[in-house]
Amino acid sequence: MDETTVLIVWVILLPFVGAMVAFILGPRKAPIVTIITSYCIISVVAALTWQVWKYGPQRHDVGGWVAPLGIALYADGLTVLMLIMSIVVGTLVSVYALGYFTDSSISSETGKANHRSKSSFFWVLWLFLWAALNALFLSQDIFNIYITLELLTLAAVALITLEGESEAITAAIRYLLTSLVGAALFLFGVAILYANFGTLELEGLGELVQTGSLSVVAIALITMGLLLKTALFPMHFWLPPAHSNALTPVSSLLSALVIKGSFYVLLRLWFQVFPLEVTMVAGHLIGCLAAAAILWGSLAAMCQKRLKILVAYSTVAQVGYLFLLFPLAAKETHGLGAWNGAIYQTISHACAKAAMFMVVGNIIRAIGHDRIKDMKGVCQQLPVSMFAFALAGLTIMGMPPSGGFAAKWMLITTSIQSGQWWWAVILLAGGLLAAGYIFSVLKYAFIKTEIVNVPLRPVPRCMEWAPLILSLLALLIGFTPMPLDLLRIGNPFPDAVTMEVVK
Amino acid sequence: MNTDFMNIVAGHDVTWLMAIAMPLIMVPIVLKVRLGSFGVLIVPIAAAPSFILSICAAPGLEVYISWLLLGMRFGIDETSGAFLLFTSILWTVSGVYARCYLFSDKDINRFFAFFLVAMAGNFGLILAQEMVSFYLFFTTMSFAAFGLIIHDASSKARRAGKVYIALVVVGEVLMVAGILLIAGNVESFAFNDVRSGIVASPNCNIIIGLLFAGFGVKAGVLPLHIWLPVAHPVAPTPASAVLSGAMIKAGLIGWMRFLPLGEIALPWWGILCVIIGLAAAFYGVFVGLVQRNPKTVLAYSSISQMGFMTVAIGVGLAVPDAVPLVMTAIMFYAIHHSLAKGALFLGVGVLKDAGGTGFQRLLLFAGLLFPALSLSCAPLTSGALAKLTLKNLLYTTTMPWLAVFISLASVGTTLIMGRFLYLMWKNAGKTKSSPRFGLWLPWTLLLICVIFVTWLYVPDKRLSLLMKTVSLNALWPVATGTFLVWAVLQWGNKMSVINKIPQIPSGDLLVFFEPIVQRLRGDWKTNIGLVFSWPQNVLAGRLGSKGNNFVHKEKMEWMKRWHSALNCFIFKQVSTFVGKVEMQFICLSNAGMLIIILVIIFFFLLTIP
Amino acid sequence: MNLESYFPLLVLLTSLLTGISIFFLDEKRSALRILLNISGSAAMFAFVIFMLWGVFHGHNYETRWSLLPGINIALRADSMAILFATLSAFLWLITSIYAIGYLEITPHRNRFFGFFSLSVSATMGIALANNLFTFFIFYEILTLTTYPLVVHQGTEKALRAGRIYIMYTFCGGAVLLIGIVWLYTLTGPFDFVEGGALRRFGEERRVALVVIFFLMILGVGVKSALVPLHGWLPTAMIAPAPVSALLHAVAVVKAGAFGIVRIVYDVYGIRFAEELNVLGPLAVLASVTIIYGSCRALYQVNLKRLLAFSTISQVSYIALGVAIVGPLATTGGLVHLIHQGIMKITLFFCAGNLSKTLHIHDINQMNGVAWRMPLTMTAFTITSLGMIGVPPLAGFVTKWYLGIGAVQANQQWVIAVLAVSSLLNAIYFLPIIYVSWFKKYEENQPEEHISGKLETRWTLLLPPLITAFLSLAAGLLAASNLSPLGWAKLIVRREYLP
Amino acid sequence: METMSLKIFYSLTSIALFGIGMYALFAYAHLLRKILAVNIMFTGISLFLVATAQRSSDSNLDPIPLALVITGIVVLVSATAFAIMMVCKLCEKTGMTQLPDEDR
Repeated sequence: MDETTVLIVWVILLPFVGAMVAFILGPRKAPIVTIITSYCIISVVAALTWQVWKYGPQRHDVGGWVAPLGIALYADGLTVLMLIMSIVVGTLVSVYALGYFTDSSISSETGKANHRSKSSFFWVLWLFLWAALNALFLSQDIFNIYITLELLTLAAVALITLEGESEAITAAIRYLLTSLVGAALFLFGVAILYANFGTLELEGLGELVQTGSLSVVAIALITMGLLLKTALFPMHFWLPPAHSNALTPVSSLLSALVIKGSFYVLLRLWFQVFPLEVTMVAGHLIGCLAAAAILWGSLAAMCQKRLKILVAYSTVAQVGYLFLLFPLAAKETHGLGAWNGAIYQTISHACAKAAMFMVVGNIIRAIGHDRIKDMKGVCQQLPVSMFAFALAGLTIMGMPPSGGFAAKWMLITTSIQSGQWWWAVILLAGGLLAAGYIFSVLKYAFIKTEIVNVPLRPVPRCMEWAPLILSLLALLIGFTPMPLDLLRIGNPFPDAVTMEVVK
Repeated sequence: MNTDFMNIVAGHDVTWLMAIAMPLIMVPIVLKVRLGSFGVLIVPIAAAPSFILSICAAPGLEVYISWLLLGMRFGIDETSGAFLLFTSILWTVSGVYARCYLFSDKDINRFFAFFLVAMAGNFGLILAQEMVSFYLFFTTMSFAAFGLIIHDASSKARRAGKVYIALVVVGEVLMVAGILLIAGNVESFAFNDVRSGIVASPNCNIIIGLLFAGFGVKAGVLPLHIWLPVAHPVAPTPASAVLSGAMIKAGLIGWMRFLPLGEIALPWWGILCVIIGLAAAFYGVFVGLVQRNPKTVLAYSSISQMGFMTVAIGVGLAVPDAVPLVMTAIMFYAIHHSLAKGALFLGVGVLKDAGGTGFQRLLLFAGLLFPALSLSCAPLTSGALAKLTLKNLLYTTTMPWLAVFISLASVGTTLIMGRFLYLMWKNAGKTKSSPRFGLWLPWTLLLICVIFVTWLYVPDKRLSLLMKTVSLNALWPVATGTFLVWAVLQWGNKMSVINKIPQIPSGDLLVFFEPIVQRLRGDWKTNIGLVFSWPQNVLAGRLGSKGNNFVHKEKMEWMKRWHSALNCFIFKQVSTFVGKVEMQFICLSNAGMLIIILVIIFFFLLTIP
Repeated sequence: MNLESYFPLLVLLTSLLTGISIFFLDEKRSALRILLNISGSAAMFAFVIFMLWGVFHGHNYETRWSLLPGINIALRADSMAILFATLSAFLWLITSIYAIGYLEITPHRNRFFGFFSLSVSATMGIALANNLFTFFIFYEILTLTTYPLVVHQGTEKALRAGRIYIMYTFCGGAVLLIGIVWLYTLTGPFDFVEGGALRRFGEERRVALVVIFFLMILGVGVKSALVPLHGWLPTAMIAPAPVSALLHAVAVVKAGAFGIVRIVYDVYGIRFAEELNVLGPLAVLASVTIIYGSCRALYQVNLKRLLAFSTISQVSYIALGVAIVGPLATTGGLVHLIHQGIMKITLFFCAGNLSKTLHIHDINQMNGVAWRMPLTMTAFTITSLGMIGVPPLAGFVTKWYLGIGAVQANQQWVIAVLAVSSLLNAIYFLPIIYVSWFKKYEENQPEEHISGKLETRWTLLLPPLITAFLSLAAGLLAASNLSPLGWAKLIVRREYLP
Repeated sequence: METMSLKIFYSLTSIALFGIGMYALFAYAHLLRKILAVNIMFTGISLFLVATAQRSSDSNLDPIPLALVITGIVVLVSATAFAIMMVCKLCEKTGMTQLPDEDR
């Protein structure tokens, strides 16, 4: 058993090793190392996927130590899907970054040196982040999850600071402090759980946890901490500055992957560990916050004058969609559709949002700023990018045919099935508001302009095509039920009518 | 000719189609070719198939062409044979006449195009044996006639055209409504089924009303006659001839075809028709007498004459048994009136610019006098025959005293003819040059037809009928009329009152309608327009107080439509709000998020069991 | 897995691939673009005609693949689909020719023609969709692909029109989505069935089904411009003439109307809908729209805006025909799908010709213009008479069937609506015909020099002539089996038989 | 009994520490104070974990909480170091030692 499941360890180990190697080899070799590493990860994850597909959920106790002392790694359909998502986004972000960090137009020596150091740190930190992310997805141990969350945060904050300007640092500090508070809340919850039940392993916890005031406090603390990290309204305050002030590839990673990490943990905990302790009211409370997030984020996005912040606020809104899962799945009979929908949304949003940030990066590269008002004529010079933006916009708006639509379809279906039609209304309103801000940008692709006198800087081809591929992927997810087949493996709602603890 | 051959010819689809299609085939030719001497032949050629058909085809013959429109059925019965004959004669003659009349007109090609289309429509509607094709040809004719009326593009012609087309459209709409109401309940659209269908329909009265009014527009029935006196004088003379002679009968045919004559007694409709008809007969005379334009006078005469036919229809509606007689009476009356009226109109044209030398002038007036007398039902004329049949018809009913009214109206007809002749005498062309050959020849031909054609349809005992027309009963109205005319001329010349008669403007009732319509149009654009754009008005607080804008102008500008209002609402109001609160959030990260987080934790503690 | 089952997909891909390949062309290679466009549309037309032949002979063309568990994308060519598909394919061909002439030497032609083809694929998808889910997907794609066409000119006005268009159609889409999802949650996924898929539902769920019906009608009503939802259509007139032609005659408006047809016949089934008493309100709504559109058209000065309001009015004939129970009214409604298409597209082509050749946009500039452009105005005259409902043109056949259908269903008030509508149509169309033929042509109007004998480019002239001729032929030869009427009767037979 | 009350005492202390830390985090603008506040919060949690090491009065100490505390400290130290780095950088760039009140 161990011989085969040891694959799981490599998923985590590979990016770590890659990060080390990249750090040692220096800025010139780092991109190549990253590419090689991602190839390796792809092949390992492919093998893992095959295993999960074939034999069901995989579990590996690191070093042969079983709980409570050992660290367990676990991969089921959801895990694998998340791994694949991070691979897709990560690889394409890497490709994008290849172009992003080879800016031939910087002339001064210091500028070049500065740029090079940024570049080298980016690759290392990104691999580090990837490792943390993979570890997070695979962890089957609540304390381990805490550790990986922290690693993730640290890597993310460090990536934000790469930008170097004071705004970025401010945003990074704010992000760091916030997520430290979140981590503290989470850890406190973990401590309480351990104090009560004496185990950290998720499976064991799930079996042991009983309804009681202490476990409730623990769950509340954990949920709170994770909500802070996932930036659910009104705890989203740190997100727009952080995401909009970072370098473009970093923004893509943050929006697409990092917030999904904490969301994933929340999913695991709520639906696989404490399903019995979760009630309608708690779910509805989160649902209200989610609805507020959708509306608020969209409205705020509409009001923005800079494109990058607009996209960042769009993330705030989209996070809301994810959390609609909680009220919908709380009504026990209809959990599956909501579960599938939310995960679809997670994946398609990751692809689409990463693509959007990349396009914004291209525009900034081309004209040096991202003021929406002054974008006339630019978009027509970057047709591929604009097209990618439009396609990604489709997913964000939830227009067919796209992954976003499939997600929305499932969520709406569930909400109506479970008699909670108001969430459907919120979902649709969110889509319409999203159309509002997406089209306020898209229209610039069509504005008639006199001769463009803005000198455009060239945008490397890989920077144009990476977002296009990503947005196409976001679109194509809507065409196949493949992810759902994967999800069925180890799904907390295994076609059963009532919610059960997964054994 | 071999009758078998004729039957074969008449029984073939192609012949029937040719009767209608021939004029249409000529249209492109007319439009593209300069009309040289060949032009004279165009209309006769176009009308030839119909003419042949009207003579050859035995009554009762029908063909069904399934692939056209909704399936077309053509056929000929007794009445339609007669109608086709006089119609084709009139169109042919007028066509030949028009070639000369409009010789120097640069738009002659356009004229002929419309002329031919209208002609095709007219033939088609006579031949049609089911209502869809009838409606098709009726419409074709009506719309094409518009081109004839406004031909000279003067302001008068344009006004006439407007009035005409407005009424045509109204008529069409009424008609189509009626037809549709019928069509939903009948097995086939053939007229026999249609008539029984109307009777069976729950909306019987509505249908009859709609159809009566719809065809009434064309037939010039009383309140809908207003286009006639406006249109006839302004149209080129040959056009007036066919309008008044042939096309006006289309309405009549419509009535005959659709109204359930003989199916069921509809006394109220019958009485209504008789009243309207008699009213038209007298009204036409009274208004016509004070007109100064000879063609207008003729137009009013047509209204008056159509009144007689309306009376006949009314009798047919009221007394089903009388229907065969009604048909005969109408047939005679239609033939007689259309040819005579056509001749009169053409005569006006002949005399318009050339009075002729002394003898010629005399001849010409004799030529005018003849159809005039015929219309006044002088003995031995077709008019007398027509009136005789009409009166005979009335004697069979329970209201024989109606015949008195007919006779009285005949006096009026004589008067109006006197008025016409007087006006012609005064206004005829001042030049002494002889009239053009191309004008008087067709006119003469038509005059000959006026004399003979009606008698073709008297089955037998022609002579005895001829004699009957000389009876006192037939004579007194025309004699009285002539006397009155003479008296008025004598007396009037002395007192010179003829020219002091107050003139009723042509189109009488139109004078009242026109301003109303115009007012409506004007108001439509302002008031109704405002009502239809209510959202912006409501938003701008503008409804009910036009011009009194108590809302600031700029606001009105952006509140124009609800979407922009919505936009403004979202973007202007909310954006500032959202922006501010968002700032607050970011500030709170320094100091106040604690409270929010703690409150939320508190809630969680409450909600999780 | 025989070839037949791929046919609907093939049709869709024809225009899709054409569109995509046009995007990748160099802007300057207009000859290649024209070739692509024409060959694509011709190929699609050929496919559709082939399918038409097949459907007539009872073949079954169906493509289906699973999108979500239980939720399929299904494309199937049934007789109703073929009706709409043939119209779209044919008018795409015609409009392509027209657009090539219309947009000569203007910028962004790649973008235009690309999205043009894409929107045609979306329309085809709507036509061939065999369940509500598929219908909805293509319905939304249509919105997205037509947006670039509406804002093509890129002016402030065009963008505003685009914004309004998007607002209306997305809101409509959202409502439609709710309706569909709700229905699916009640019934589970289902395909369109001739005669109605929901017939098995009896009295239970009655209220929900009624509400769903109106939600869905509201959703598709936005595109078919039913009255309170019509606001986008007149403003969208800012788009170039081929777009207006496409929007009004084929794609957007028709998609909405076709949606109504599908919902009433193949989802609810006419009998079941009648039982639910939902058709009455629909008929009233359609009637109000008919009258309202005509009334608004009365006082328009801009020719294209007038035509837009006329469209609002005319398209509701389809809804009206659908809302009246009975085979004849249904025939009328269905056949108007085609008739209104060919007539309205002609009118827009003509309006486009006037603006392109003589820069005439308003009615009061049209004095005597018919003598300057006789062929164009002949086409215009024929079709506008058809709109009024003058026989033997196509519009008459529609009105005829609607009218007698209404009488059969014992709803005589519809006749009044038809009559008033005809009257109003006459009031706003006849003056145009009048001034253009009978008033003096003013020579001082700005005039574009056109080389050659024709009044304008042949690419601009040919399409309206063809469609005008067809609208004449569709009426004149209505009784034959090959006419739109014949096909509509075939559909009706299939809808009412079960 | 004694261990039980001791446990409660530790727990309450740790909660108090956590609360104080949180309060300080939000109450003070200076970034170093904020960082220290976070440290205090984590200290509170550590105390709690340590207190749970003795699961029952008679059994041996549970080693795992200690491992957790140590790991937590490692994480915290690195985070603190990183935060301080950033504060230095911010100070270098803008001369400020606190987060600006956002007013862009």
